[in-house]
Amino acid sequence: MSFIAKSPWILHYDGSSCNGCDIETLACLTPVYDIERFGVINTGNPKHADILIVTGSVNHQNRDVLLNIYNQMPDPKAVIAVGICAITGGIFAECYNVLGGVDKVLPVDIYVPGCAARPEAIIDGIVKAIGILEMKHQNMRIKSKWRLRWPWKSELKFSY
Amino acid sequence: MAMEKRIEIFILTVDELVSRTRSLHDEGYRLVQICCSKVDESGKAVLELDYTFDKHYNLYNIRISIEEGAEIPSISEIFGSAFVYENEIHDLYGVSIQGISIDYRGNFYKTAMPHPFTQD
Amino acid sequence: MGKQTIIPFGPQHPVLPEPLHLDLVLEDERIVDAIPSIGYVHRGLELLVSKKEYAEYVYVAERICGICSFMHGLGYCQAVEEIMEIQVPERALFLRTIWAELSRIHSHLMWFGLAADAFGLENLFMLSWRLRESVLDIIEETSGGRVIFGACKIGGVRRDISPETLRDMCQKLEKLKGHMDRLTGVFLNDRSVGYRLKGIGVLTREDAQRLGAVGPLLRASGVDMDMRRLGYAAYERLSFEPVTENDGDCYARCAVRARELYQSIDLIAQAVSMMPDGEVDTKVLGAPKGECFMRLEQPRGEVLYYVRADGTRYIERFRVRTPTFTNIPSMIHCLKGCDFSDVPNVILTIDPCISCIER
Amino acid sequence: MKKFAMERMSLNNLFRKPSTRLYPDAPKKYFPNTRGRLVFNLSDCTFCTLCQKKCPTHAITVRREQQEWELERMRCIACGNCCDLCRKGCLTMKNELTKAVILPEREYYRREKPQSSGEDAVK
Repeated sequence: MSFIAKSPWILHYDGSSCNGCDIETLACLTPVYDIERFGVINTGNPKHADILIVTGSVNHQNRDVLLNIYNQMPDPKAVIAVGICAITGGIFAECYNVLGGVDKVLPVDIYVPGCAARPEAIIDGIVKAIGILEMKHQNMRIKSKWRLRWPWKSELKFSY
Repeated sequence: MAMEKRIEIFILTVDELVSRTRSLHDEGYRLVQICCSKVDESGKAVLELDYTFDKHYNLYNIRISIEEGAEIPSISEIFGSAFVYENEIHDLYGVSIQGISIDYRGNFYKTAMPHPFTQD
Repeated sequence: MGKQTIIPFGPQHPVLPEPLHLDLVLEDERIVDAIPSIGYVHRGLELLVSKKEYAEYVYVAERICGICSFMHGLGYCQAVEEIMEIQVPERALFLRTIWAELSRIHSHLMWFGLAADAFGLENLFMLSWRLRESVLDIIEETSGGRVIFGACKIGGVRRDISPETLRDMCQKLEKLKGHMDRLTGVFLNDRSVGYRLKGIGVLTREDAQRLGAVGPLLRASGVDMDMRRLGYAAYERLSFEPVTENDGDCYARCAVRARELYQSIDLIAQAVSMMPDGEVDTKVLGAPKGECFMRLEQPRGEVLYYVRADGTRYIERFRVRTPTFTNIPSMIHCLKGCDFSDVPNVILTIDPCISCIER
Repeated sequence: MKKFAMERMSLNNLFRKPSTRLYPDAPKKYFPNTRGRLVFNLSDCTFCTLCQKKCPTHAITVRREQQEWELERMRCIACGNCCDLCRKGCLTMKNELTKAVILPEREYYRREKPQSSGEDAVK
């Protein structure tokens, strides 16, 4: 992570969580943890967001909402699964209406464990996501350069 | 310890439900909740509906038992707040309730399977 | 009279951190009807009782909702103890009372922040959440978790609080009172807050009783009803009067919650001064058999638990009727006749907790 | 009625020191009671499988024949139920943070090589 990194904006979507990780994510934005130090602002609009924070597991009802939000976000984007429910379904994994973790629907970049995830862990996750965003951004730049020079090689994969 | 040591439940038939509810409403009772549960009675699945009322911190319970898929009358004309419970019971248990004041017709809860609480 | 439009509100909305969907029927800018649809958070927790043993289900019950987590654990434990006729040690009852009141303070401070955010004063949002952090520190120090307490178990509590910590806690809460004076002073006296709250979303006393409202929503309409009067845990030995206001508008609900903050601190001080010595848990043997209803007063109002057990290690039926669920009819009633720009305000003053509603 | 409540409060905040905890630079001190991270001590374990049975999320797997104890960290909700129940005291709740990860890993302990017990296997 460099000092001239862009300020990533986050979008928070609450899956079927118990509100625990939810209010901890909000607590990150308040003076005591103050994630705006890293240039992070909570936004309500998916088109403005770089990082999607999902708390809680995915169920049949909100799967489409989640996909909808994710597809609206511009590239490069990162997804953070906050809390045990968002990672594996946790204590609700056996419920009939729960599909499981977020990674069943979206490609998750960072897993933040904890029940409820502590704000320090969430800050850790967001800082890591900023690094990943930067790498994805560089990949995109290299890709577009290659595409100009060797259009037939445009499907070359760059992994981070 | 709390007051509600042993619970008293008055078992009624479906026909008596509306008249008893009306008399409770006139006495100044408040509807606390409607709860449905599925029990096995000698090998046959029966749905038990518990109507809980409260007056001066004392609970008054009514229980009716019905078979799966039976029809019962709504009490949302008497207690305006009953419609949320009745819609919930309709969606989760598949009980058809006649004459709910705000009827969602099965769109209140959206679940993966219809009537999940009746499945084993 | 303009033509009617339907505006969808949610599930992902900047004001609501939780997914609630409302179809608002508007005539020009005035709301004529609101149709809520829920199910975004529905997990089917009540069916989990058949998969977890009754002693382990406490951890599930605590996760019905992260904000009132201790209360849900407490209610479930009390219901099972009632069926099994377990005598909980005195000290455990007082500790439960202290944790219950701490969670009320943290929930109300959180509500103040969210409400301030809804009517556009982000400054106040930040300030109330800063105060809330100091309460969360007390909670973490005593119970071990920040929002999920994990302190309650069947037969007592899982950990004791040492006398020094209790004394410390009282001093910290006394200090917090000074900060809260300033915060609630802004909410109750500031002109711009008053413009957003006074006379908005009025719920009269009759309507509140007819629609089955509970908690601060009901008490703001002048009805004196508080389930703590039932005397569960140690409440029968503490003296308190339910807070009531008469106007029934958003401002009255705000005032009720502001005064309940002080009441909770007072109750904690009383409980600490009367705290007996002794054990904090009893051994639980066997399995529950029977059924019972248990009612508690959550930060959001009356909650009812129904437990039916058949003598095995798995409970047959567990039902929880949460306060927000029974406040939905009142919320719809309040929304009718409001301006569209007041919608977030009115929704937040009932203090909705969506994961409580849908379980 | 108090006048200028908001203005007075804003001025107060202008002159008080910030309440921000500079987290990554200044690590947070946790309370001794804090339930943070489940720690397993292999040396006393008898592989009685009690922790596996009583775990509400089925995060622990014990194989007595192979003398293996496995924790799926991404399922553990840090409730501390296993710590209360363990008769040998092998399970403790440490007051430290569970860090965010990019790849979820299983933690895997085996009796044969006690000196390098923390051998991790990527799921």
